[in-house]
Amino acid sequence: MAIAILYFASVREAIGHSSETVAPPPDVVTIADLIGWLAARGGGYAVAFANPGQIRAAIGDDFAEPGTPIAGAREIALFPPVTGG
Amino acid sequence: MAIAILYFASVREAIGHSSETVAPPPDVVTIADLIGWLAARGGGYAVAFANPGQIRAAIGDDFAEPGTPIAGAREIALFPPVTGG
Amino acid sequence: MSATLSVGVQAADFDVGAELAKLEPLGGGGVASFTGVVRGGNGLTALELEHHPGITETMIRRIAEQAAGRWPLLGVTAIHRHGRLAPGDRIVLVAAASPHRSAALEATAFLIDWLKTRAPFWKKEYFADGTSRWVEARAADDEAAKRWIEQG
Amino acid sequence: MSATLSVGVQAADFDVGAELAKLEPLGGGGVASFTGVVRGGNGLTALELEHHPGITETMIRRIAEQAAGRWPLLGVTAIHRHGRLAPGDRIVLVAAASPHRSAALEATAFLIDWLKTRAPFWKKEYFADGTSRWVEARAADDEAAKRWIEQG
Repeated sequence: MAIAILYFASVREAIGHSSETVAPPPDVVTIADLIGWLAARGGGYAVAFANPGQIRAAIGDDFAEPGTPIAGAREIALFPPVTGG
Repeated sequence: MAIAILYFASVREAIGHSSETVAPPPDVVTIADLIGWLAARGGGYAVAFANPGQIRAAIGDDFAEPGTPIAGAREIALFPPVTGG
Repeated sequence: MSATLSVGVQAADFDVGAELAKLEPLGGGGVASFTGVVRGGNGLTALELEHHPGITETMIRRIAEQAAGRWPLLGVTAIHRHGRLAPGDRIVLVAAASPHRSAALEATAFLIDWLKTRAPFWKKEYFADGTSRWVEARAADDEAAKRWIEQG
Repeated sequence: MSATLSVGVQAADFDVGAELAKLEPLGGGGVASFTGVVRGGNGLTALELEHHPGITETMIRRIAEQAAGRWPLLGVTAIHRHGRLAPGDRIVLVAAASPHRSAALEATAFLIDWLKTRAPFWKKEYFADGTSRWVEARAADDEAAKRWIEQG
């Protein structure tokens, strides 16, 4: 399952790029699982996702909760809380 | 005592002109006296001032009450209640 | 906070973008505005506004100063047209610049309420059937303006 | 009442006068607006706004629709810039046309409160001393936006 992941703001800066395509294993079921799986890569990923409670997500154009399943998602965005314009 | 009188809106229309110079007699002391004195001219004046309670006045750039003395006034405006912009 | 006041009563139209652009660089971060347009309907073909050259502008300036004293404003603009206007014509512009968006918006609401209900203008409506009538003061609008006085 | 919506998230500046002029002929009689300008101070040299191309515009459109459902509006405009902006640059424009001036002003207040506090943007501040920092969500602004939700 190939998913496009978009990173924004401080998450993007810590990871060092704004998007990539990943293929998580079958035991990565939810947004929270995905964040944990990415954090386990270490380096910038570990920094970006050091505090998973402060990470927000969207699947496509809709906001998603940590428990939201990612099955079927083609694009997932991960980012810090929005700050308004 | 020569006073310039300005008429506005329906008062101006009833009287037929927008300004004139008048010299009221000494017993015309207040704005209310002035309105009564003008109304007594009859014709358009009587129509314009048929309901003196609905006439507002200003001496120079300041609003005046019916009881305000007109002594020393150089310009007096008489008009219906303002309606906003 | 010292506010730059710009007040005008004029026959000519005004340039909304240009007027707001004068308030934007005052450092406030926000500019609120309200533009009034002559509304048609009921066969209205024209609106004629009469004003007292001395009083009308003086009073508008006084209310703009009052707004600048009540809210932390950096600039206030109030322009009102007089003369004959057609439906669709701009008739009034109020704008306020402030570091606080609520202050800018509330001051704009205060000024437009006062201008629409208390400003020294007399309005005559002309209709397609050839009739015309002087507009009378409206009690409902008086209430809107009174709200602000009671809060003061 | 059916409202014409105009929503944009763009790098380019916008023309306030031209945008408001599109709302004036909708027959409402009044157009309220709020223009946000990047504020300087504390050595700020630039503000960088990041957005999610899909989500940000979709969310703004959804809130504009919400405003059009809550107030009797004939038109709503909401334009927000992204990218790198300097103090003094325009950053956001909200405007609403309505037959009721209070509706136009309240809808404008609602939209700007939401845009300033809830809209999906991330802001980074750059300072004259070479430092920079990501802005964090502000609780006070959250409260301003919440007022509207509680009233809803």
